[in-house]
Amino acid sequence: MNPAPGTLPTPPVSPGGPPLFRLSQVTKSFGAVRALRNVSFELAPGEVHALLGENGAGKSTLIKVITGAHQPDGGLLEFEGREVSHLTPTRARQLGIACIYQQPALFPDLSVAENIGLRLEPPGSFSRVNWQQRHQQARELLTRIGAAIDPETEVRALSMPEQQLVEIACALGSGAKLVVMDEPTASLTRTEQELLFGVVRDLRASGVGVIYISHRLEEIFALADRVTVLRDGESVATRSVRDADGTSTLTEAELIRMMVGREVAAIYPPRTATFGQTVLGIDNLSCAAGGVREVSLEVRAGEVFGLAGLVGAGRTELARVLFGITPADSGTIRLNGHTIRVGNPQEAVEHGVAYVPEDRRRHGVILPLPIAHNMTMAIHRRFFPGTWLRFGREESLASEFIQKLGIKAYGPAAPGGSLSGGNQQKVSLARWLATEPRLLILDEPTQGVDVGAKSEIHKIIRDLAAEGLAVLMISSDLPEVLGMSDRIGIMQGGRLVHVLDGATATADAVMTAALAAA
Amino acid sequence: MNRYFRELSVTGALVLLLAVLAIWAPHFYQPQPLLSRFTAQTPALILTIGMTLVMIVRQIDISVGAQFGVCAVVAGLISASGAPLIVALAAALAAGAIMGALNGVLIAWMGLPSIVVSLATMVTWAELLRLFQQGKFINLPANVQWFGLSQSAGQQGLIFGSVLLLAGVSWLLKNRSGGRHIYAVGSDAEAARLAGINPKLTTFTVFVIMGTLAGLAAVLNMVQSPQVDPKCGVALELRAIAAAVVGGVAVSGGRGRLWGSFAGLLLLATINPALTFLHVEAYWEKAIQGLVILLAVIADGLRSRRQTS
Amino acid sequence: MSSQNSRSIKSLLLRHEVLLVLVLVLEIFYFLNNARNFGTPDNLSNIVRHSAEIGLLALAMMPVILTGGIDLSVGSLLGLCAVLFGVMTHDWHWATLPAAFVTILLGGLAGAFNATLITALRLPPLIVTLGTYSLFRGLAEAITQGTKTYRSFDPGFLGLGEFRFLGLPLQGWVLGFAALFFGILVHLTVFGRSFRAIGYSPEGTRYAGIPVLRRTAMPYILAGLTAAVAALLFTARLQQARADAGTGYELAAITAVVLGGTSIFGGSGTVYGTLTGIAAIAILSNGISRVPAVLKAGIGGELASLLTGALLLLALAAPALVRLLQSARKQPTT
Amino acid sequence: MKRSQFLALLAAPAFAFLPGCGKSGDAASAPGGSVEKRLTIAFLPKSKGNRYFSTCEKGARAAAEELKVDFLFDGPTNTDPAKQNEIVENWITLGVDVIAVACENREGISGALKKAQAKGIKVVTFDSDTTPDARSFFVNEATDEGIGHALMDGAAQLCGEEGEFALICATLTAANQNQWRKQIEARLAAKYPKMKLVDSKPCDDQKDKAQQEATNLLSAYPNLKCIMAICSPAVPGAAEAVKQAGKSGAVKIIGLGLPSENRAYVKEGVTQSLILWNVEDLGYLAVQTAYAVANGTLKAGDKTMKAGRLNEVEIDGTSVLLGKPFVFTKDNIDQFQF
Repeated sequence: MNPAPGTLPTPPVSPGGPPLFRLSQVTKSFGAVRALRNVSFELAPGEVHALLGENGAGKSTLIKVITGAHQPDGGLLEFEGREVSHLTPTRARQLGIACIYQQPALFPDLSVAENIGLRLEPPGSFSRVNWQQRHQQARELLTRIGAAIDPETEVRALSMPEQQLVEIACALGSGAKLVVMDEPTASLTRTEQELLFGVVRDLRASGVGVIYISHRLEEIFALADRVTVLRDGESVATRSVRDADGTSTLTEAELIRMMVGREVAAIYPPRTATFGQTVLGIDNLSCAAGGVREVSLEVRAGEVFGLAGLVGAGRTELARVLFGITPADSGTIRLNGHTIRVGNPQEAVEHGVAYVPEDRRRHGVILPLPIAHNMTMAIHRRFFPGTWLRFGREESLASEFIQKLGIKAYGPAAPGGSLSGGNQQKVSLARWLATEPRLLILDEPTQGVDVGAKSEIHKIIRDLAAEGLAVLMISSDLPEVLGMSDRIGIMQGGRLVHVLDGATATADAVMTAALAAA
Repeated sequence: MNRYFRELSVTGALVLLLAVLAIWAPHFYQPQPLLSRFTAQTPALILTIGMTLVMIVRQIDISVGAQFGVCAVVAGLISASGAPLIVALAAALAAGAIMGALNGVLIAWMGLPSIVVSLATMVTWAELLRLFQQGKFINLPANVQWFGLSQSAGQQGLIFGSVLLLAGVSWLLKNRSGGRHIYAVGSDAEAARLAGINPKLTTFTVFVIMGTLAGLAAVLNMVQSPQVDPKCGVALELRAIAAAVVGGVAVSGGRGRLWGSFAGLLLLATINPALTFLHVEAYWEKAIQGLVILLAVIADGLRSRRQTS
Repeated sequence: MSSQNSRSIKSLLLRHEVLLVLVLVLEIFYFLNNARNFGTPDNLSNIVRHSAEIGLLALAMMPVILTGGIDLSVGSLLGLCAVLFGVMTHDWHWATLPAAFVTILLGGLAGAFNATLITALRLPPLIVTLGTYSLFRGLAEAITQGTKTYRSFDPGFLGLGEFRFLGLPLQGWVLGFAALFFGILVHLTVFGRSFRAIGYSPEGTRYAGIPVLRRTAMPYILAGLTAAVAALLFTARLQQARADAGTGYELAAITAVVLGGTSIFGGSGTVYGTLTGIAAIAILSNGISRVPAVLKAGIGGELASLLTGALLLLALAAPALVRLLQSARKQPTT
Repeated sequence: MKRSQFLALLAAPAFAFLPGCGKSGDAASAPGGSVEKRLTIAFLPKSKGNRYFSTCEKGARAAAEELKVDFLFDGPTNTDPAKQNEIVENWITLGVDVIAVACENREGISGALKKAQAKGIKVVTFDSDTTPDARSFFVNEATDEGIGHALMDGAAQLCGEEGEFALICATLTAANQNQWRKQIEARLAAKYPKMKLVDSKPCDDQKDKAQQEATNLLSAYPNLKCIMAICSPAVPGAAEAVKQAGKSGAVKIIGLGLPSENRAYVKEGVTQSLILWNVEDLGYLAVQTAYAVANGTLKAGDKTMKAGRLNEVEIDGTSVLLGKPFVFTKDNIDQFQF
């Protein structure tokens, strides 16, 4: 499995000729913060080049420089051997640079066909809009990537992964010579991931250069030819993933060490063995609007119950039912043996249910508010008796959580938006820990979180379980589900179809269950 | 059907009102007064076209009434001095474009909220106009009215011209990339930027178009009578906004169609004569206008609520 | 840390409210020197009395805007409440006190009507209150058939229009009380905290288990109650109730709130900023009409409006200009 | 106000925010600065930016010039009914000698005017009166009753004392318009049983709106014989509607309006009867009266007063009479320029 670490970088696998794209000594600062320092980077045609780095390492800034969204302060950009002096999004598009953003950059009020059209058609204010061609083009592209989406649907009616597929279709159709993919799999399930990988391989085969960003190392090993690691705004190293005969020249451990600058020994904390009483029990829970069908399960105190499945299988939807955002139509929810009614989030909170949502920036943290305010939001009634705010008390609570969870912020008054993704996630977690819940529902707790913060969050989850909390963890990150769960439930089409033992389950078993025909 | 719910329901309401009039007040349909009534709405129609664009691009402009007044006085003074109508028209369009551009610079390039910016520019234009003109009517030379044509030719020309403009802008909005850019920017400005559209330029352009249309509307209003009343623009912005809202243009941007606004304007503009014809006292008018606006949005709200649950 | 501190001091100096207080001081200084009889106690009490109704509406508008909403109907509601009060005291011969009480209640009810449409049906506040702006005024006109004016109220009630306590007119006390109430509500209670959170992100607030709909409804109901109180003050001051009371006050109130530094998009703003905004406008319009050159030209009213508009634009543009200057070097990090 | 003052306004903001710099320049007119104290007359119209009152202002300024008094002019720029009261109260604290006011709101403003009187400020009213105890004299161009009767009698004469007529007013809430409507209706009920007022429509003081309302009235009431327009923009609006409907002469128009706005229609015979007094003289006389009251030359009980270019003016009780309103016709309208 692991080749000897002695083998050193082989030359790039590019099939000769000049690089498609080259960045030399690029620097970019925001005020006093230097986001990029002398970054150099090279992409050959027909190459999949992965960009790796912790959050805040400068990846997003680098992408924005490449797509023309940001102007670098210094350095040189070359495309097909020619210098590009002033790159704008329009110019980038003309050159043949396309990008799939982490958060789909689509127009919610417009149809899928139009979204694709606006991305692909040449800019200009008075060119004709050919609707027939737009629809046809959209249909073709969506068929090519295997997505069953009607081009006339408004994008606001699509799910997150469907939107991501539209993004991919845009990139595919752009005829671009360079495609940037910024964590394209963040919200995708395995099937959609496979669709995406197919697209990446197609692009590569047709000579397109792909810059691929992901936190999931296994994807990098599956797809990338070379990998460049960024750390603190600098390019640390560029390495080939495989040598000429296809044997791996890199290990995960190496990559992680390059990213964090230290060894991360054990990624997942050890499981505890003892569980308490049943905390959450649900019987035949259904919600037509949310697409949850007759789900029954139990979670015990001290247990981490992982929920795996494809996106759209009903996992987040189940969480939303339990938290009262889309209340259940039928079935019962028991908490510590008592049947409870959860008609809205307030009731859920009162009963001791906590939900750390998937979409951190929209639902998890209110970005402009200080983190202290964010942390007390769910405990207004209990923490501020008689509705009077108590600032001192609030600040000390926040400081306590900052310390306990290792949140990197300049203080309780720092706005949530000033924090990195992982730290925002910890703030979101702190808000719910402050409620002293009995049941903690985590929805994709480490999505878009860098490796260092990820293992910290894992440790926190494990500690909480050890303190007797029942944890229901939804994750699309298979290693995470396998590494963290005491039991793993697999959902499909709104039903809970399988429950596996966490210690013995394998990736194959989980995926087989998730993909099995209903 | 579903997609055009709002436009169709407003059109339905209009048809219903017209049917009520046909039964209880058939003389509503005398051709000449009908033509005059329609002609009188052409300036508001032109403003509604602009307001629809402004709202699609996710902004609002409450200074259009004041812009309209300024343009009317500019065009009036130039016409009164004996210059040909085309000069007056050009001056009004230019004045409108300049005022629109000022809004555009403040809103698009400085990123200031349009409701507050246009509130401030509304006050500015209205007060300057009052100080300058002191409410004095401008008497126009005889050849200005109806462009020097006969009354019916002038009225038909105005109606034909403004409906043609509506259709033209509607077509451009649907079939020219610039039109789609307006929707795109209103739907998500950042996504538009990433797709190579310049949201600032688009927003700016829409405000310039709005101002220019205010100038055009002022001239179309001017040619309908031999005098210019400097107060002619007061509260016109509310009518244009209400028409767009009733016609289904979303204040959240990115959604709406011109023919919806057109139906909305016709509905609102029919209420007033309908009251006269049905012998309802004038003091009910505002309450009924308010009810129509509320009913239109309530219907929408109930519908979207039923869809989500 | 130290760079953070220096930045926060700089940002404090650039804070909207601080700049506005400077403008206010400048205004006062200028008018004391140049405006005739500006600083006399009688005139100061005029300023307070004349800005009371708009001030009340602005204070009530502030939390509405803080939640990211807007209420265009408050001016019309003032008119409707004044008329209703007239109907109760004159047509129904009610005593002043119960009539006032019921008027305030009805104001709250009208606010609740706005709130219901906005929260239960999730309709945009701008549109809903544009509708009720027309509806409330229309009802006031329909009740009075447009023409009726209610006069000769109870002398005790009318006396309130001129009543002073400790040298401060009644309007000042009401305004002060309202400022205190809204200040406490917005800054010291969980309600204000919720308004702010809702203004920034209604969905995010819902996910924190805060009853978003109920919290969003509250400012509209308070705005309705406040509009009714303003209607009573207005009636006492003008000694009559008519359907056109409060015409245009909604825009004046919004102007004061925005000038006071509350973001029209919601989330940020302070009640003392709003109070400063009210004062800046009231003092400007009072003082400018006392400057000899303006008096001579007879353009006090127009100039007051123009300068208010200019001040509003300037206040908005100042941070944007600073940002524009800085943006060459500094952009928001992702 | 003249254009030159408009330019002065444009310069005003430049010094408005420079503390102190306006001081030396204005020292001459500052209170107490001059050796001999000049009388200050404050002149308050119902609204600003309105042709009627800017014509009034012209006459008033002429009188102020003649009498060598300081003349202050301000008024509401919007439809806020509280604005006049506020201006009066501000003038009280500003320290003026006389206030001449055209009351928008008869009872509403009386409180503020009484306050002024209590501070020793003389009050005269013009155009429309307040309650008699709140002023010394009323410069009376025409009483509500007089206007109402003149309009109604005129309309009856035009229609041959029978048939339908409609009315267009400024707004439904405007106080003086309502007074007139009341008088018109009273006269109608008392004297013209065969006539019928079919509808009253507001035009928001806008000519174009009046034109639309008139168009509707003409087709909704095919038997309409007369339109009565009781605010000045409504007269040319109604006339244009009648003309466009091809009903010139068939549907008569009577109204209160300015000659300058109606000249063409009166000459063409679209508008039959246009009633108004000499507005410029009204402003002139108001200032003359104010001056006389402040000087003490005009006292209660006087039967006449000297009023500059108007010579001897009659006084009836506390009403200073401007003289009869004009009825403008084809023949005389060219003599009037306001």
